Amino acid sequence: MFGEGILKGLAETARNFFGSYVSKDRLTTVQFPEQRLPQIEAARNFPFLVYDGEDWQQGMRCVSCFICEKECPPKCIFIEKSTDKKPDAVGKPQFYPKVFNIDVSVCMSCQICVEVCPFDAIKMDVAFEHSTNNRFAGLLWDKKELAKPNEYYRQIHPIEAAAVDAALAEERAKVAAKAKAAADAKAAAIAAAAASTSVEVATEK
Amino acid sequence: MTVTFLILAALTLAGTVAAMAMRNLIHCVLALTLGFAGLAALYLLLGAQFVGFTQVLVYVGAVAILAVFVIMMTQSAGPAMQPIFSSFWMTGSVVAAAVFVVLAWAICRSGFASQVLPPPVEAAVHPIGDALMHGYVLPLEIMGLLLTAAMIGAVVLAMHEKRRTP
Amino acid sequence: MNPLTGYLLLSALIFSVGLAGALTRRSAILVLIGIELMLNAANLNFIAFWRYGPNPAALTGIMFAIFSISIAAAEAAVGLGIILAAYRHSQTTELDQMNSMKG
Amino acid sequence: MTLSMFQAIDQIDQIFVTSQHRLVSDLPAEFQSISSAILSVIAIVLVFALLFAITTVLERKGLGRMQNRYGPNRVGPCGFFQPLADGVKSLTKEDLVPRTADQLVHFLAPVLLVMAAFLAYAVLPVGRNMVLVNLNAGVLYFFAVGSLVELAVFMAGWSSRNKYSLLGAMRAIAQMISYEVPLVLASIVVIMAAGSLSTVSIVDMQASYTGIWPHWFVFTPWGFAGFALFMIAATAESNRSPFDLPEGESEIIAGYYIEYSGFKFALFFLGEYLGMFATSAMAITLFLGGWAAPFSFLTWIPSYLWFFAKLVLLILIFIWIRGTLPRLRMDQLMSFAWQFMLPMTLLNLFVAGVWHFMPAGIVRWLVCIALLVAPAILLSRSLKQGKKFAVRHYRFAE
Amino acid sequence: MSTATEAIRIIPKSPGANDEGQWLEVSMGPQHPSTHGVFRMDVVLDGERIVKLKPVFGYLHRNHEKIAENESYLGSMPYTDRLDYFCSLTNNWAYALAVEKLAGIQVPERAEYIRIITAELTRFQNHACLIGFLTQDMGASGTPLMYAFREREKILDLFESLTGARMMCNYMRFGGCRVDLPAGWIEQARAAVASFPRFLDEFEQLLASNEILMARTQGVGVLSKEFAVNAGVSGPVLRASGVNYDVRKADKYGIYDRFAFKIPLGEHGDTYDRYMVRLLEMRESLKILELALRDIPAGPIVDPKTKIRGFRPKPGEAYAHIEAPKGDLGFYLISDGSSNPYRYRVRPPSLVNLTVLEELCIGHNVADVVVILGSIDIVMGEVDR
Repeated sequence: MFGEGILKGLAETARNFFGSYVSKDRLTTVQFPEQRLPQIEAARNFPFLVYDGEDWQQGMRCVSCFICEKECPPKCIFIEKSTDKKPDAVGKPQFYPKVFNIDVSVCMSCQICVEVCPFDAIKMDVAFEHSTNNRFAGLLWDKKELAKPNEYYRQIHPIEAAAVDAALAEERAKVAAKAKAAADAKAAAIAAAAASTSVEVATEK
Repeated sequence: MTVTFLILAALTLAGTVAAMAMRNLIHCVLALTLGFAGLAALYLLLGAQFVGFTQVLVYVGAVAILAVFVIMMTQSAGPAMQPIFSSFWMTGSVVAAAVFVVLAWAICRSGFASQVLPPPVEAAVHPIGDALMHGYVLPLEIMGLLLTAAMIGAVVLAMHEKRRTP
Repeated sequence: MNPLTGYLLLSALIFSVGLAGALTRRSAILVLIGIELMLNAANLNFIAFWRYGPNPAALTGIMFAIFSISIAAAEAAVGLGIILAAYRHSQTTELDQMNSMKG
Repeated sequence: MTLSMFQAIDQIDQIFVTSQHRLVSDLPAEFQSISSAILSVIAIVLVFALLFAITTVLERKGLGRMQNRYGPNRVGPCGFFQPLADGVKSLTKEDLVPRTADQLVHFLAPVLLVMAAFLAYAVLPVGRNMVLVNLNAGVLYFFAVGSLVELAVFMAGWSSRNKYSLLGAMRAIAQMISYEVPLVLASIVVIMAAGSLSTVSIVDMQASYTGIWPHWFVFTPWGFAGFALFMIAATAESNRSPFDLPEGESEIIAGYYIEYSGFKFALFFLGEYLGMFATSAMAITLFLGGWAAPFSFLTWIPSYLWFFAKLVLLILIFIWIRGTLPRLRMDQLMSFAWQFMLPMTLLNLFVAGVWHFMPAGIVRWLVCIALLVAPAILLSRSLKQGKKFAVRHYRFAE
Repeated sequence: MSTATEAIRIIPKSPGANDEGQWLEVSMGPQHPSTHGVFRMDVVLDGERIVKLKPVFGYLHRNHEKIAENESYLGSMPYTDRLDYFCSLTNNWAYALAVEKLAGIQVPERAEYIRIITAELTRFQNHACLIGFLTQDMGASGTPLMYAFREREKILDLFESLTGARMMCNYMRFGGCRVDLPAGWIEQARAAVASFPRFLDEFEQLLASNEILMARTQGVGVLSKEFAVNAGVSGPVLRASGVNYDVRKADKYGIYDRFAFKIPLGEHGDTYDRYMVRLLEMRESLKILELALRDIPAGPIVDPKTKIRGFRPKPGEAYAHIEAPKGDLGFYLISDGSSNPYRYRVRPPSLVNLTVLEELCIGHNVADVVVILGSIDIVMGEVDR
């Protein structure tokens, strides 16, 4: 009676001791800098701004609509709107952020900015090694530090990015079609006008 | 009169004097252990291994620790705020000095100083055990009785008194 | 001066230091320690006389020292017990404040 | 086997002894004994400090594996240079001393602890003819030196001026004193059987064989019981789990060395481990035949290797127990010491006497085992009295 | 004077009485290693025995409720993760349930299943870790804790692949869940759940019959049935005292009525019962998980009518509570029709369970305090809010 439970416990630790040499199931530690865990589609850390194409300023999808700034629970986003307009991801002329700052020392990686963004402009990054000596300025990221290309987005969240790309392409096609239709209509109108003038000329003749 | 003896004697004396003169009781006890250890070393020097180790075991391991416990329990650790010597310290030190003078005088006047010394001996453990079990068996038994009585007495003295309900 | 005299003088010194402490200190614990020191001085004498005495093989000095150490241990235990009990009564271990016989 | 082979084996066995003699023999006669002693002391300090370093790695790796972790594996091959890194770290750390601490005593405590721990090795025979001093009261010396540890612990706890460290020191002293009694009583059995207090002659008595079987004291009923009791008491003496209350992290944080940092902390660590090695080595000397080989046909392996093999085995058992058991409570610890350990060790003395006076044979074995086992069961029952604990069964609601 | 001497002072036992020594006032925490966070206990000791114990908390107070009243309804969701940071998914669920009640939102069936699966996984890992911490407080040098963490890792991996975060999941949404299960998740979860019984067996082998553990926990910190009910204690602590109350059975929120599971009940109400009840609850959770993972239907995961932006429920009030791993976790909301709640209130189980701490500890030793505190299972994030 006395000592039986202790002996059982000793047997158990011995089993684990030897088991840790043979069974991968027991020794689950990942030796971090050399080994890394496989990438997970849903993983999230801090937000970043997506841009299309080569130039990060031209291709920025953000239109500075202030929704994320308003919805951010810890209020870590700061945006200033530009005065001029540039074409956005789908080709419509829009404002763009003159200043877009995220204080990642305040950000709690909740993903709500991503959920509320209607333009698919802000997404969650997976990089996590951000330690720095400067805890104030070093953790206040501006537009340039936040901007990452769409290719990167496709790399870290392939499934989600594919869906976003498809939606955007559809949108872009729609806009393009609309623009084309508008252009066609315009051209037609011009042509019609030209035709009518020529007709007029003709009739005048 | 070897160098070893002089060093050990100085150490022992320093320990005992410090034990009697320091303000903080804990320091006193720590100095006292130094004195006891010095005495044990002197016993070893005299060839009495068994007594030397018993001295360390009993005095350093038990008496000093016991004293420390009592000091902690009576909260008298820490530097004393009042004078550490009693009002009749003068008389006391004069008496002690007188005793020393008399003893020293007696030692120097006696014939020991000119005595021829016997060859050094070692007190092995075996003869001591034999002696304890044969010649000194009655004192040993009485000692056992005394220690038991002392233990019971100490326990009774230190035990919590019965709670007196008002 | 031969070794025996040295030991005896040292023992006399320790004895007087212990006596001085026991007589002059106010703390009961230190008085007890002083008495222990006096006992130790006696022990040193026993051992020295055994070593330099005429018949070291008889072990008498050693026996005396052993019994003396045992008595000292018993004395320390009881003495410290008494100090504890006295402390419970008068909340002090200073001897000149333990002047009331009323428990 | 030829005679020359025996000689070669003997030479390997005695290689350290002969080389020490050779080193010393060139010196003038009056320096020989002191320099050979210094050589031995240096050897002891180096070897056991190295063993300490190895043990820290082994313990961390062993605990790690028991807990399904890797343990240290970054410094050097398989992490075996980790103690080097730890040493550098503890040397370069700031040595903080509390402002109100008793500076001198605070400094002396770890020094005294390590000194006391090293002193104990003077009488431990680590191999044939390999002992620093062969005192004829060797075992008594060992326990006398061991009692210095209590003083060092008290000095550390008191001088830090921290109530947690004082509490830890008081717990440690109470525990050490309580377990010193069974520790000494358990070893007295061997002293009775060997008729000597000298560690060397105790080992010599065990270093002979009947057939291939050795004459270790652990292979008798009282020897085995004594060994088990000695090891339990040694666990408590060296503050190891499950008796690690003095430094119980979850209760009094780190006990008496809470206010120590840097190298002084490392010294405490060293002292604790050296104490553990010393008591384990004493258990080996008393019960496990010291440096003697376990079988007569294995005597060709050098004696010091056997000693360290046994020591490492005991250390591994300590680590294993630490990885498994939770800690006892103070009152349980004390009642275990006084209500189980003390009666059992006293009974063991009696059993050893019975063994001595009964004729050899199976009856002697049976009587002695019965005399030990029945009271052990009764005593362990009585430990639980008043507070019956048992595995419970639970009811379920739908 | 050093801080330690200031933290401890000696007080006379009762005025006038001077023959029985003193009481000692010791401050345990807020930096004590086994107070489970920044928690302080002012302990008055008679020797080693506890005479008085005053829990002091608020070191982690961060205005959770007031912040929520200034956030949108959705914006409070990530904050609920941080209440009891061990069980973010059950916190999410309780809050989502309250909002759904307030706004009258229906939850699709698949979402209900996902919620139950995640909640039971949360319960499992919380209990496993709690037992690890409890034995750690008893001085078991971390071995049971590491075994628990090994299994928790599997569950956290599941959470990460589902929600993107290991602990701060922020997964539930009003009317369902945020994202659907990724491909292969169910199989992964099934494999994990199938491996857990072996872990529980090992755990029982390691500790349940250990004499030292029994000696340390049986008869320590006894909470009587009546007192538990009067103090409003809930969760495993209440059930260990023998009271059959589990919100999953009493309220049948979600779709818990579809699952057959039993509620383990203790008899003595001591620390050992609290420990064992949790161990048995883990086995029951596994039963629910097996059924839910088998039966989960296909379909939408969120009510499509619920708006993400500009969510404004009609004026009214609602209270919803669930059986969180630590006990009865409730959210009370008042809406005035605007986009943020007018009043937001949490009923944290840890806080309510903590109120019985003094009664459990009085008469026991200092070493028992950490064990009793560990067995109550508090998370300071929830106590202080």
